[in-house]
Parts: sequence; structure tokens; C-alpha cells
Amino acid sequence: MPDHIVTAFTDELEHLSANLLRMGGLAESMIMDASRAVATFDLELARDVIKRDRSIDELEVEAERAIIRLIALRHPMAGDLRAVLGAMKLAGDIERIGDLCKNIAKRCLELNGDENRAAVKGIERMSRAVSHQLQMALDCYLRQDIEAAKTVLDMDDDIDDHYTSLFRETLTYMMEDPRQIGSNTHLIFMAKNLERIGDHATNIAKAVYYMVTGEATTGAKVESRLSGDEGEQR
Amino acid sequence: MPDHIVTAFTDELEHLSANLLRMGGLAESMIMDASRAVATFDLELARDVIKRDRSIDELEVEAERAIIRLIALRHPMAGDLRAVLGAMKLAGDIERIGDLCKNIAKRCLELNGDENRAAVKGIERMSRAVSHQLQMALDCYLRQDIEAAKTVLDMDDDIDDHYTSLFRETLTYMMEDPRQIGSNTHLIFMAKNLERIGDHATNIAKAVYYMVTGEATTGAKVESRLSGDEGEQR
Amino acid sequence: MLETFGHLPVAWLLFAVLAAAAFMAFYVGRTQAVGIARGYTSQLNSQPNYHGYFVAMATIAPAAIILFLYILFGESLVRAQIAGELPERIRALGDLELAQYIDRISEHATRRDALATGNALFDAASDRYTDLVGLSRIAAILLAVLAAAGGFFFGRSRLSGDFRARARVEDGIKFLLFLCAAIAVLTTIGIVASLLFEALRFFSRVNVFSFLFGTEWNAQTGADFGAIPLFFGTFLIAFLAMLVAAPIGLFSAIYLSEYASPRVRSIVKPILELLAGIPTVVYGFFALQFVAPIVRASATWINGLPFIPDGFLAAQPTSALAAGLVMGIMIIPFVSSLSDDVINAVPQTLRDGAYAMGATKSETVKQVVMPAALPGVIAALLLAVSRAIGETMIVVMAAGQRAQITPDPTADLTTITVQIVALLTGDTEFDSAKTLSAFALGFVLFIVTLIFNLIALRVVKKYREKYE
Amino acid sequence: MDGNMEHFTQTKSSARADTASAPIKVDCQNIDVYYGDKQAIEDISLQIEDRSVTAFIGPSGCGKSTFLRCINRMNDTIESAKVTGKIFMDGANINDPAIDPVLLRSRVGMVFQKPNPFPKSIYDNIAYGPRIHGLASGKAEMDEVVENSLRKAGLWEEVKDRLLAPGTGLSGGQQQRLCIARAIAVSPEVILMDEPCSALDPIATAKIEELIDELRERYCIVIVTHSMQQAARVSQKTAFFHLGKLIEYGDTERIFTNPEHGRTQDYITGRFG
Amino acid sequence: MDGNMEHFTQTKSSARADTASAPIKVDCQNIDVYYGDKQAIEDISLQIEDRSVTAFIGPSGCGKSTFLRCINRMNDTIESAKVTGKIFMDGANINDPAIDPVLLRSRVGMVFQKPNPFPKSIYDNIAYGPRIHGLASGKAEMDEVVENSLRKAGLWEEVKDRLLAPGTGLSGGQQQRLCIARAIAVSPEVILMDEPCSALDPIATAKIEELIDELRERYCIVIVTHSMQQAARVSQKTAFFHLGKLIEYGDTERIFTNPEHGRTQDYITGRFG
Amino acid sequence: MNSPSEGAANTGSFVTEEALRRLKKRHGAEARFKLYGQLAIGIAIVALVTLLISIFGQASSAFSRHVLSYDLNIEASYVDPERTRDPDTIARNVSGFNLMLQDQLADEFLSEDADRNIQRELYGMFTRLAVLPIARATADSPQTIGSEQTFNVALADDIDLFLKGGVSARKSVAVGVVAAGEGSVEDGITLTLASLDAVEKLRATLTELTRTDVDNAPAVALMKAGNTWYRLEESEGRSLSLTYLAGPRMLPSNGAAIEALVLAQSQENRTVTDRQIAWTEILRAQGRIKSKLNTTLFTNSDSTYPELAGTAAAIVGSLLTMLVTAMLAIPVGIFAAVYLEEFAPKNKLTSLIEVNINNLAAVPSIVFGLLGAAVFINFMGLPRSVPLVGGLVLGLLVLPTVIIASRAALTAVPPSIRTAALGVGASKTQSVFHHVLPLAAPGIMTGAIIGMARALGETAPLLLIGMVAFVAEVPDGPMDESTVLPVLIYKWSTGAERAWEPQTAAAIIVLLVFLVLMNLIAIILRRRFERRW
Repeated sequence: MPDHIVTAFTDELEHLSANLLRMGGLAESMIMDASRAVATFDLELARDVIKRDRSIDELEVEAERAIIRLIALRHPMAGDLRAVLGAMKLAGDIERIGDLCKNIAKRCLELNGDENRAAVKGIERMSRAVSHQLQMALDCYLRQDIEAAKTVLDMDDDIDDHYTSLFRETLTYMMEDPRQIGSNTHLIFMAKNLERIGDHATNIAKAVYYMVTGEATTGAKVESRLSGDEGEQR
Repeated sequence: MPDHIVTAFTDELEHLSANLLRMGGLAESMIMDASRAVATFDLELARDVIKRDRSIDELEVEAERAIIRLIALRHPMAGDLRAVLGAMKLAGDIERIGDLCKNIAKRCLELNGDENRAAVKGIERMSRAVSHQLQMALDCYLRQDIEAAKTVLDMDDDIDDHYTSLFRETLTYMMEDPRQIGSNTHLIFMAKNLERIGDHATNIAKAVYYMVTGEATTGAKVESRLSGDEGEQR
Repeated sequence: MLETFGHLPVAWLLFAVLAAAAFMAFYVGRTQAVGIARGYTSQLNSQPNYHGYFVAMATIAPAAIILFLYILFGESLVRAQIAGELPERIRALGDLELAQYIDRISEHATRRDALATGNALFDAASDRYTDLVGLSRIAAILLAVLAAAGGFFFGRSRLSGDFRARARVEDGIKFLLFLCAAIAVLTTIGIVASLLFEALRFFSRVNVFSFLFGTEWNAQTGADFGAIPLFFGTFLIAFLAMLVAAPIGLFSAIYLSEYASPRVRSIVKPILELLAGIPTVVYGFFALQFVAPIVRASATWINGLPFIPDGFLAAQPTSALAAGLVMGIMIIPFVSSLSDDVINAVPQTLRDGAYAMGATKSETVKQVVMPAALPGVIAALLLAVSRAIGETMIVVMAAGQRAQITPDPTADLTTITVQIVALLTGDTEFDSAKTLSAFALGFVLFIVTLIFNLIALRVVKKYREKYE
Repeated sequence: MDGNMEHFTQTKSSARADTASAPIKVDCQNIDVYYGDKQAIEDISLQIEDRSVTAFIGPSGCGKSTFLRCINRMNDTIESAKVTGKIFMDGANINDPAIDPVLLRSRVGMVFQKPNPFPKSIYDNIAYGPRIHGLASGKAEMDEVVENSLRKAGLWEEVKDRLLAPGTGLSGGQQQRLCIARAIAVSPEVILMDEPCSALDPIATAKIEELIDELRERYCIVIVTHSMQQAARVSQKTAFFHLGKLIEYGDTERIFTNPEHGRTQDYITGRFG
Repeated sequence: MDGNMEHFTQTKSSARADTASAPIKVDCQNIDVYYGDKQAIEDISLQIEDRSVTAFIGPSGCGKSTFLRCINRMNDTIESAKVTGKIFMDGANINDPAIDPVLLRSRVGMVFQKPNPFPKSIYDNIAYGPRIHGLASGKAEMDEVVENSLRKAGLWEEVKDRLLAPGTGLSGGQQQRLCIARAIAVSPEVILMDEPCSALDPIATAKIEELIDELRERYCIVIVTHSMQQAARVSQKTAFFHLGKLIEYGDTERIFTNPEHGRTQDYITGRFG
Repeated sequence: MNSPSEGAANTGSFVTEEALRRLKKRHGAEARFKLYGQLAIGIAIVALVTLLISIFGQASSAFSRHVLSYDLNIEASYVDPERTRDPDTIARNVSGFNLMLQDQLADEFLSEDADRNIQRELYGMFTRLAVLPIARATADSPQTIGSEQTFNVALADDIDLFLKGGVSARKSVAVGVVAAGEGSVEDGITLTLASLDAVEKLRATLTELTRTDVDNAPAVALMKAGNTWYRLEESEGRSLSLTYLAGPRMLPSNGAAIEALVLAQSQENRTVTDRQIAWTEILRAQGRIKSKLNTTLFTNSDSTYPELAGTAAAIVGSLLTMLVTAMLAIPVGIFAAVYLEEFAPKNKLTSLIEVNINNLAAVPSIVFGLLGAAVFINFMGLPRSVPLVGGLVLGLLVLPTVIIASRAALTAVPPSIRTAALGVGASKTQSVFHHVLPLAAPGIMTGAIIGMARALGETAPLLLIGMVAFVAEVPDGPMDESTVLPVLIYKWSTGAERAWEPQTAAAIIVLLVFLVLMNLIAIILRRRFERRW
């Protein structure tokens, strides 16, 4: 698309999307780091992740302000308006991802280091998948690529499967070793968090789809994902 | 505030807020019904709650569309802009509350009816508090009352306390009776969901505060709430 | 040498000298300013050229004033001097004759090919006059040069970096412009004063009321000065003229501005303007040579019709009708172009508004455009009436000379302007009631047209303000 | 041309899809307008719905005003203008030479860029149209027409005590509403507005917009506007013109949130170079 | 009056708080303007920052243009206007009778509502100012001034091949940029713009806005605008005028998202009536 | 318009019976209204065309003039009796030349004993001053004295008019050949003609030309046989009784062809006598009468004789007057306009000046004449009839016109140009002189020229300051007595002799040519510099 006649408008829009991508990058690294902290029981890293959430929050506040500013002062229309409103959703989602990572890191601090390795491995594997999903979602935001966005939507099914199996596995462990109920509950919550992150990544992809096409992704399927966590009930 | 010269603008804004309040009312009833379903093990009710989420989702889609329409066609400024953007947040929050209620209702279907009564009671009590909080938050939206909004913010601490105690209690039950681990996990998730609903009610109050004053509620405290679930780590 | 100065076309020479001085002063001032600025002319308060203009202005202005005064009063000074030097017996002649005597001296002295008349006293005075004129001219020129030099040095001394040369020069220019505007006012004052003065002199001899309300006019003989017949003739002819001009002018204007295609307009408009450009004396000739005989023939024919009493119409060779018709033709362009202006001043948006309501063109014109333009049109008609009343040549040539009151348009009538011309043409003394009566008539004419004009101008002004 | 046609059929169908049920009031088919040798409008077809506001937008010189003036044949008053194509209104082609523009204009009112009340009283301004068309048979009936028109234009309360005061003495915004009342007085079915707010300040503009929104319930309104924001605010349908062609036509909401055509998007978002 | 004063001190301090560090270019103190007996401006004090765009908004007749014209003493050219109060620019009170308004205007350029190039060549349009102020001493220097000014106004590329063509032959938007270039040519420090885009279409308007945004880096720009949206787009500071008084002054973003004063809010949201 | 039936087919609800009825009436009114406009313009144009045609018709004869090409023996005894050979003396000796011409004419045309009346008739064919060019030519080259020279001598205006077809309606009739003749030249001749038909034709023509309504005098016939002319006294059957008029004194021989020139008016009712007509016809038959371009109209000054009167002095007078007018009105008018439009403070005084100027423009011109008479002549003692005074009066007269035109031109310059100049730091004066005035210049110049054109055609005020005086000399400067074209026209138009009429018309055309030229310049200026902002 050509630039706006008023280049400052283009600049601001670009600045906003750069900010979001920075937030996204941060969130991505937080996912990986949080899962690494769990896997290696690295409490330092966990604390670092907790700290990093603060920057995401700040970036979100900044992005939100920029969005309000853009709407108030530039009156974006058509594609620009969708870009701005999409960015608002994106910022919220990424911020939530940050929160969820922080939550994982915090739960990591509650662990005792001798949890079921298989479950921990599961978390790690799941986090890789989620991180990859997020990365792809951000990538399709960057490239405004709706085909990629559709792929991201499909990826969510895998993550839900991941979560469901992890949930069942962990429940089994808990029953096997009631002493580990506490830490296993945390592991379940972590998995749940990762699953939620996946949902948010999916939301990002959907937002991109909306931004580019001006249409919401088709109803039912998306919605079931929005509600999030049926997988575990299976 | 006086009406707009273009009355259609005022009409649209009013229609939007009426819609939101309807959504809010729905969500409120869903909270109560979901917890009642859990308490009385009323699966019919639970299924009804699940079904009702659909209407909230539909209302949210409608509200969101109205908001985009308002921004694109009416170019709201100042207070109107804040009202519209706030409404966007509100709609998202209420929609999430609906989802969470649905989740509680779904988990209710997974229960077997002979759960720990104390924990179930706790859930019921907590849901009352959360429902009350949401009601107050919607009320302060209706009346654009920032004093009430501040009260809502304070209420969140109680709910967090509720959740923490419920969490610990349930963990204890789980350790006591590993067979109940599955259903207790669901109870924990229910509590967690209620706690999240409380967070969303808080968010609603904050959005109202922003709408009215144009300022975000002051930093640190709010933020810690945004991230949501530290309570349980205590 | 004095003699040569007495005859030289000094004025031109002086002009050249002053112009040269101005150029020099300009150059000096400009150079000095550039020097002050040391190359940074943007640092000066005013640009160097303005410093130049200032010095030039300071140089010529005093000289010009002196020369102007000399032109005004120089001759009277010389005359006073001559009068003082003339022998006692001539001075004893009395003011009037003395003045006439000096007139003759000056006339003789200024004649280039004047020969001695043989009258020693007269020739001596004449020579003396020439000398005195030369002397006074030298004195004036010297004074002017001195003043110019003084002005020049004064101007130079004022120059500095902060000096607001531009403002001073502009003040000078504004003053000059003001003087020019004042001339227009002086003209009116001149008109009113001269008319009033002479008219009062007339009324000191003839009763105002018998002038204004008398019905007998025999000014040539100096007998009767009752101006009613003149007023009657004037208004009758003006009325006849408006009868022709008003409808034709108005409808032409409407047709041109609302109906005519640009092509037709571009052809017809200049043709109508051509009517306005034809001198009135030509219309007079036309009326006399062409229209008057037709009017007369027609009147004769009508007189010959059965049931028409013999001599029903006067059928004179010159007639009010002939003058009125031709005057009407003459006035058509006034009415049409003034009306055209006001009609065009009605904004197009009004017409669009009416068309968009489903009005036809004529409905738009009649119900929207004309009501909007009405004040302007009325003003145009008033101005045309004023014009008709004051018109001279057509009536002088075609209306006749007889002061009579008759409703018969084919009779010859006379008008105010005709009488003024008749009374003042040729050599006239300014002291007879006959001459003065012309000024009294002129005064009446002035007042009447003034009233018409003032009303019209006021209406037009109001109208303009409405659409601007 | 071809590309445009192709595109056009596409948008027309989509426009129909947008609001399937609304009745069509004015159906323009293949309109061309020439000013002398210059073609100002190129093959525009467009269906305008009844009881709604249709806005024409586009950069200056895009032909939007020219097209508007086809609908009540105001182009007839311009010597050099030549209009071809058919415009059906209730089944009759108004470009038919048998149609008298004078009658047509009584059914298609028009409001102009600059408020242009006649230099008459407020009453006469309104009564003028009914009078020439013989729409009121007596003083009482005329009074009623005048009051009704003023009420509909939201001006009655402001002027009812000074109906005999000159219309030109009103403020700019009031004058424009008077012109709207004047247009209403001949009971038109369609009201054309050519940048009706461009000479007004934001407050007066808002009042006119409010009025347009009210009038929509009774009339088919077509408005040309310079300001996209205004089109967004008042209209239900928007047509985007460029270089004498119709680029896109559809629901206003869609045009401003999700235009189909790249050029529309560029214009609306301020990317037009 | 009192209430206003009070309010004003309040908003002034808040305006200062908004951007604490920006240097003040124009400091207006207690300005009153009378047209004959009518008071058009009532006791306005306002500090305008350098290297930024300050917008004046308000309903018609609110005095925003009048106040703007105080800053280069254009009100002097109106017979009946009387201005009291002090306006400091770099420490000097420009309302001092010792200040030559002609010189002041070479330091405070102005751009008007309607593009008004001189009916001369583009080159001469630009060169006129420098010429009367003696800012260029030779043809070469003048060429440079002209080129620089046109470049700064973003017009050089469009007109460099036809500098001798008449300025009136350009399009409306180009004419307005030419006028801006002309104002720039005398190296002003402040540029006043009185509704510079009200006669232009959205595209030309966007171009001027882009230009204003670029010029902000070098000049102190004050713009009066009819359109709130424009004020929102181009300015860093906004002042809202109403009935000759300054109601609110502060950061544009704040004014448009969270105005302090109810009347500002009403005006901005379209509730004024 | 359209028929209802046809309309009903395809116009739907647009055409109802009632609306159609109304519409028909409305369109009728429309057509009538338009017709009024066309009529009005038609009348105006017809009036203009009539005016121009009548004047051009009158004038056409004045632009040519008949002269007699005559071989004149310059006899020293007449022209230079004292043999001074002094050019001045010769040139002044008009009566000598006149006498010489008369004597030589008499030698050629009259018998020795011709009575004084006949002599007078002959001499009357030339005006006294007709010899003036001859005298001047001779004075310029005195060596021609004593030799025979060919000169073109202007015929008297009545003869000229007769030659141009004026004076009397006439018809030529061929009467056939002479069958027999008797009688003598002195006592009258009776001719018997060969054909009765021809005589009847002559009689019929006579009856035809006799106008019963006006003078009730019968038409007359002049008969020509060879080169001899007779007057028809009576006619009976085939016989005609004639009296001799001019030409060789002999009876027509039998078989000689007779022609008749029938004139509607007898010589009592016309300005040319029968004999003069005969002489003229003889000279014409000899080819000695030529029609020449009437250069005297441009080269001569005023004269009491129409054939010698010219416009030269008036043209120069007009030019001098215009010069004075222009020098007063144009600069003062422009400056005053600039002051009022650009600088004057808007106060009571200025609005008074404004009203005053507008009013001054509408003051009848004759009032300016009164002003001139009272102020310049009576009060300031300036001489009458001089271009300086005329110019001053006309200058004041057109001053408001110039001011108003200049102001209009200045107002037409959009205010945005002024504010633009002020905006870049130009002073008020700079903005006016650099921008406004140059832009207004074409309009101002157009206005000035139109004002000057008005001054050029102005008559009335000049009458009052004595410019109606008889001026025979081309003026040298603005202080010389002179007249101007329009006044000259007025004066000529009041001339008693009929010959003044074409002369006046011709002068009018000269004036109109000047006016057209000035207006053309104005139009070209306007077209050339027309500007749109």
C-alpha cells in the first residue's frame, strides 16, 4: 500500500506495529525462558521472566496510548482503522501472554525441583509448540499474510491435544503420588497457561485476518477456541 | 451531559451501552446459575448456562461491530471516544466472563455429585461475591460513578483471599482423598475461573474509571491485579 | 538679459533642472545609505532606494512649493509693482480701468512680435513690465534653487541606519495622493460657490419667487424671468425620453443578462454601448435633421385626419417630441447597462434556487431576480432621469426656443439647459441680469439633479452592500 | 472503460446485496455528461434508494456535482452541457425530451452549496414554490404548507415569530435550513444537496446533518460532500467518484471500514497522491 | 471575566506542565481586541512554543482569526480595530508603537484562507519579499533563496521547470504551497496560517498538512482552523476559543481525548448547540 | 411542448392534466416575456442604424467636391498691379485674383453686352474665396505670372449640390429631332419637332414632376440642342417656344437632336438658376468639371462658405483641449482614486468625498460650463475660447469618471493580493504601487480613455466658455483662440444654407472616427490585459 500523504501518519502506524512486534518478541522469549526455567529448575531465570513482564506491560500501555492517540487525532479509516483496532486486540493478547508467562515463572518458584520429569518434558514440548505458534502469528502480522494466519488457526488444535494429554498424564501422576499433588497442580496450571497462550496466539492470527480482510474468521470454529479449554474435558 | 446535535449519535452511543448492560446482566445471571448448578449438581442448569454463552458472544460481536461503526462513521472525540473505547474493553471483559461461566458449567458436567461439600460451598460463596462485584461494576458503568468503581477495585482483594483459601483447602482434600483428585482439580479450576471473573469485573471498573476521568487507575496496584492470580502463591 | 528671461519658455527649462536635481539627489542619498549599511543593506531600516527617494523629495518639494506660489502670485506682484510705478494720472483712473490698462500692457509685453506703439508712456511701461517679469522669474528660480539646496542638505543630514526613510517617503506620497483627492472636492465647492454666488447676485435683482413661480420667460430682452415654462419643458422632454428609454433599456438588460447566448450578448452589448458613446451633438443633429421633420410630417398628417380639429397639433419644425424621442434613444444604454450591472449582481445562486424549485426563466426573472434588483433598477432610472434633465445639446438643437406651457409634444418648447446656452453663448458681460439668470437656472438644475443623484446613489450603495 | 464497466457491474451487484429490500427511487443508466468537448461524466450507472441518504464523495473535479445535477436536469441551464443516458424515476425516464424540467424540478428539490434564500420574507421564500406550482389554493392552505415545511426543516420554533422578516437576515445555518424548507414546500420526492455545509461552521453543519437524518424518513436524499467524515456521518450509501467515473458504490459502513476498491481505500485513508 | 481568568491560569499552568521544556516563542499577555465598540477578544494570555504547531479552534466568530492577526499586527490594517495588551517575541513587545509592523511582518509570515499568489511568475512570487527587504544582493543569491524556499515548501520538484510561469496557473493546493514558500522566503521565525486548507479538497489539504508537519522542525507555526480534525492531525498544542475568550489551552492529544473544560468537550464532541 | 397523449405514454406521473394546463400558460408567459426583450433590443438597434445611415447618407456628398478645371491666364495687371512680386502682397490680393477669374469667365461665357444680373449669375458659380488657393500658388511661384496655368477652382456649394443630384428633382428626356425652327436667339425661338410622341413624353414628364402639394409651381424643362441651352416656355402640339440660356448663340439646325432636362422646381424655388445649370451642363459636357476628394474638409479651417469650410482648426483645437484635459484628469484622477480606495481612513469625511465624487459624475455637463465661465473666465480672468480653459473644464468634468473607473479597477483587484503583500512585510504603499496599481492599470487606462472619449464629444460646457467663436486659424498652442470638433458640428448644423447639412454630417463622421479609434484602443486594452484572479 502506498504511504499516506501525511507521512507522520504512516510513521505512527509503523511505530505502533514495530512496538507490537517488539512486545511479541518479548513474549516469545518469555515463553521459552519460562519453560526453560521449569525444565532446568532455574529460579534466577524464572525471576528474570517475572521481571520482564513489567516491560511488556509498559509497552502495552504505550501501545494503547498510541492507539487512542491515533484514533483521536488521525481518524483512521478503512484499512487503517482495522489496523489500529486490530493492534488494540493484539496488544491485549500479547500482554495477556506476558502475564501468563509470568504466572508460569511464578509457579516455577513454587516447585521443588523433583517433579515428574515426564510432565516437565511435556510442558517444555508444549511451550515450544506454543512459542512457534506465537512466532508464526507475529510473522503473519508482520507480513499481513492471511494464508499464514489460517495455518496458525489450525495449529491450535495440536496445542489443545498437547494440553489434554498433559492434563491427563499429570492427573495420573497426582493419583500415583499424592505428595506431589501441590507441584503437579502447578504443572497443570502451567499447561493450562500455555494452552491459553496458544489461544491468544490464535486470537492474534484472527486479528490479522480481520485487519487484512475486514472480515471476522468464520464463526463457530473460532468461537469454540475463544472459549478456550474444552480439550481437557474430553 | 447534553445530547449531541446529531441525535442519531447519542442514540447509537446509548444503544451501545444498553447492549453492554444487557450483556453484563446475562453474565451476572450466568455466574449465579453456574455456581448454583455446581452446588445443586443441576446438570440441566449447567447445560443452560453453556447455551447462554452463545448469546453473550453474539451480543459482543454486535457491540464490537457497533463500536467499529461508531469510530469509522462518527469519529467520536474526547469523552465519546473514551466511552467507545471503554465499551470495547467492557465488551471483551464481559464476553470473557461469559466464557469463564461456561467453563464452570462445563466442569460441572464433569463432576460426579459427591464432591467435598465444603469446597462446593466455598465455590458458591465465592461466586456470590464475584457476582456482587460484577453487579457493582456494571452499576458504576451505568451511573458513570468513579467512587463506586474504586470500591469495586477494593473488593477484588476479598475475592483473591477467597480463592487462595479455597485453593489450599481443595489441595488438602485432594491429598486426603486422591480419588477425588480429578473432581477437585475441576473445583480448583472453577475457583480460578471465579477469581478471573473477579479480575474482569475489576477491569470493568477500571474501564469505567478511564471513561469518566480519561486517566488510567494508578499504576502498580492495578497492574498486579491485571496479572491476576498471585493470590494462590501465598 | 532680463528681457530674454521675460520671454524664454522658462517653465520647461526649470522642469529639466528640477528633474536633474531630483536624479542627483536620489543618487547621492542612495549611495550614502549603501555606505552606512556597509554592504548589509538588509540591516537598514529602509532600503537604500528609499533613502534616495527621501533626499530627492526633500530637494524638490520646497522648490516646487516656491514655484507654485510664484505661478499663483508672481503676476499679481508684478502688476502691483507696475501699478505703483505708473504716473499719478493713470493711477487715478480707478481700479477697473487701471486693471484694464495693465491688462493691455501685459498683453503687449508678452506678445512676441510686439512693435513699439509710439505711445512713449505705454511702451516704457511695457518694457518695464517685461523686465519685471524677467526679474521676478530670476528671483523665483534663485529662491527655488536655494530651497532645493537647503532641502538637499537637510535630507542628507537625516540619513542613518535607523532612519525610517521609507515611512517618510510614503508620507510624502500619501500627501500628494490626498491633494489629488481634494481636487475633486474643490470642484464641487467651486461649482456650488460659483453658482450660488452668481445666483445670489441674480436674486438681488430678481425676486426668487417670481423666478421660481413666474410663467413668463423673456430673458433675452431682460424683461421676464419666470422659469416655470422652462421647468415644464425640461420635465416634459425628460418624461418623453424616459417613456422611450425605460422599457427598452430595461427589457434589453433583462434579455441580455438572462436570455441571450454569450455570442448574442457579445455582439449586442457593444452595440448598445455604441449608443452611449455617440456625442450628444450628433444626436442633436439627428433629431434636427431626421426626427423633427418626421414628427412634423406625422403631426401634419394627424391634423389632416377627419374629426381632428385644424391645428390640433402644433407641428413645429422643432419639437419636444423630437428631442424627447432622440434623448430617449440616447438614454437607453444608460438604463440598460446600469440595469444589466444590477441584474448581474444578483447572485447566480438565487437563480439556481428558483430553477431548482421548478420556476421557468421568466418567473425567475420576474419574481426573484427583479425584486432583488429592483432598488438598483430604480436607481438606474433615477440616474437616467437626472441625465435627461441635464442633457443640453439635443434640446438646444431640436427642442426649440419658445418658453411656453403646452401639453402638445409637437410644439417647440424650451428647457433650462437651452436657456443657459442661449444666455451665455458668445461674448457676455457678467454683470447683466440676463447673464446672471443663466447661473440661477444652473443652480436650479444643479440642485434638482443633485437630489435625484443623491437618492439614486444611496439606493445603489445600499443595494451593493446587500450583495457584497 | 471496459475495466470500469466490469468493476461497476460487480459493485452494483454488491450494493444490491448490501440492502436487498430497499426500494429503488432513482435508477441512472449509463450517464455521460459532456461540457463542450470535455467529458465530465463517463458512463455512470447507479441506483439510488428511497428513504435513505446517498452520499457522493471524491476529489474535486471528479464529477460528483455534475452527476448530481443530472438528477433534476439542472445541467440544462448550462449552455454547453450535454447529458446522455437514462435516468428513471418511478419508471419514467426524466431525460426524455417530453419531460418538462420545470415539472421535474418540482419533484426533485435541490439545496446548494451557499445558502441562497430569495431576498424576500421567510414566508414568501417558502411560499414561492407552492405558488408557482399552484399547490395551495388559499391563504389558509398556504399558511399550513409554510408551517409544515418549516417544521420539517426544524426551523419553525426559531422563526415562527418573524415569518415576515427577510430570509437573508437569518444566520448561515438557518438560511440553509430555510432553503431546505423551501425545497420541501413543493413536496418533492427526492432532495439533492450540493455540499450543503461547505459554507457553514461545525455547529451549523451538525444541525444540518441532524436535519438530513430526520428527513431521511420521508425523502430520498442525495448529498454531494467534500468531507468524507460528513458522508460517513449522514449517509447510508456512499458512492466514490474519480475522474468522472464511479469507482465504488455501497453501504457507507462498508465503504468506510472495508472498501473493495484500492482507489477508494487510498482516498479514504488519505493516501491519494 | 473573573471565572475565566481563574480558569485560564489553571489551564496555563497545566499547559506548561504538559511539555515543560519547550522554549516559548510568542508570549501574549492580556490581549483585548475591539472592533469599534465591539470587543472581539477578551483578555487572552497564551504562550506559544517554538518549533511546534499550535492550533486555534472554536466556533465561527469566536475570535480565533482575530487573535491570530494580532501576532503580526495585521489588525493594524483594519481601521476600526484596536488591540491592547502585550505580545512578547524574543523579549520585545511587538505591540510597542516603536516596532514597525512592516518589519515585524517580515519576521512573522502569514498564509491566508484562500491561496493568494501574486499574478506574477512563480519566481517573482517568491522573490518579492526578499527583494523589498534587501535579503539577496544579486541574481545568483536570489535564485538560491527562491530554490530553497520552494524546496522547503515541497514545491521545487513540481515547478522547477516552469519558474517563469504565472503562479496563478498552479492548482489550488500548489498555490497554497507557493504562498507558504513565499512566506518562508523572507526567513520568518513564526508562520501564521489562517484556515490555510479551507478552500482545498481533502487531497490538497493532506499535502499542506504534511508540509506543516515538516516545517514544524524549523518554525513556530500557529494555525487557525475550522476543522477540529485538522487541528487534531497537525498540531501539538491546541487552544479552544469561545466568544472571544480562551477556554482551554493545552496539548492537542489531551484536548481531544480528555479536555478539562466542559465547553471544550461539548464543542469537540458535537454537543454545542 | 409535448402533447399529453404522447406524454402519458412515457412520462408516467410527471404529467397530469392540471399540471399541463398550468404549464401551457406558464410557457406562454415565458415566450411573451422573451419577445419583449427581443423587441426592445431590436428597437435600440434600429434606432442606432437609422441614426448612422441618416448621417452617413448626408455626409457622403460632402466628402467629394466638384471643381472646375480652368486654364487661367495669370495676368500681372490683376494679381500684382504694383509689380512688387512680393508673395505676401500677391497672396493677400484675393480680389485681384477674383476679378481676373470673373473677367476670364465672362470672356468665355458671356456676350459683351450681358447684363449685370447674368454676370452675377455667372460669378455666383464660384465663391469669392475660391481663388485663394490660386493666389497662394501664384505667390509661391511668382514666375508663373503672365503665363497660363491650369487650376482646379472650387464650384459654389449650390452648384456642387446640383451636380451631386441635389437642389431639385430632375429627369432627362430625349425629345427627338428638330423638323423646323424659326426665330432668333434674342427674341425667342420656336421649334417644330419631328415626333409628336416625343413631345408628349416631355409634357408627361413635366406633369409628372410638377408637385401640386407644396409650392404649386409647375416643373420646368431646359432644352439642349448641340451645345446650346434653351428654356422651354410653352409647348403646343409639336412646336416648342424656347428662350436662349447659354452656349453658342445659334439656332439648332434641322435634324439636330433635342434633349430636355426637366426640373421639378422652377428657378424661383431653388438656389441654382436655369442659366447656371446650363453653364454647368456645358462645362460638364466639356469634361472640365471633376469630382475630387474634398480635402478642404481636413485642411481648411472654418469659413463662412460651406465649400471652403474645414475641420483642421477644430481638430487641432480638440487635440490641444484633450491634451490639457488628459494632463489634468488622468494623473489627478488615478491618484485620487488610489488615495480613496487604498489610503483614506474610513470616516465621515471620506464618505462625504465619495458621495461627492459619485454625485459629481452625474452632474449635468452644462453645470461644468457654468463653473468654467464663472471661475476660470470671470474670476481668474483667463481668456475665452482657449483650449486651456476648455481643457480645464473638461478635465474637471471627466475627473470623476476617471476616478470612478480607476476605483472600480482598484476594487477589482482582490483584497487577497493586498494582504498577501502585507503578509510578506511590504508596506501599504509598496503593496499598492508594486501589486495593486499594476494589476489595475489596464482597467484604469480603459477608464481614462473612455473618459477622454466623453470629453472629446462634449459640447455644452464649451459653448459657455466661448469656444463657439469663429476661428479661421489653426491654433498654435493652448492659449490660442480655437474651437473643437463637436462645437464646430453644432455651429455648422445651425448654418442657414442647405450645403451646411452634408458638411455637418461629414464633420460628425470625422468626430466619430476619432471616438471609434479611442474606443478601439480601450477595447484592445481591455481584451489584452483582461485578467482573472
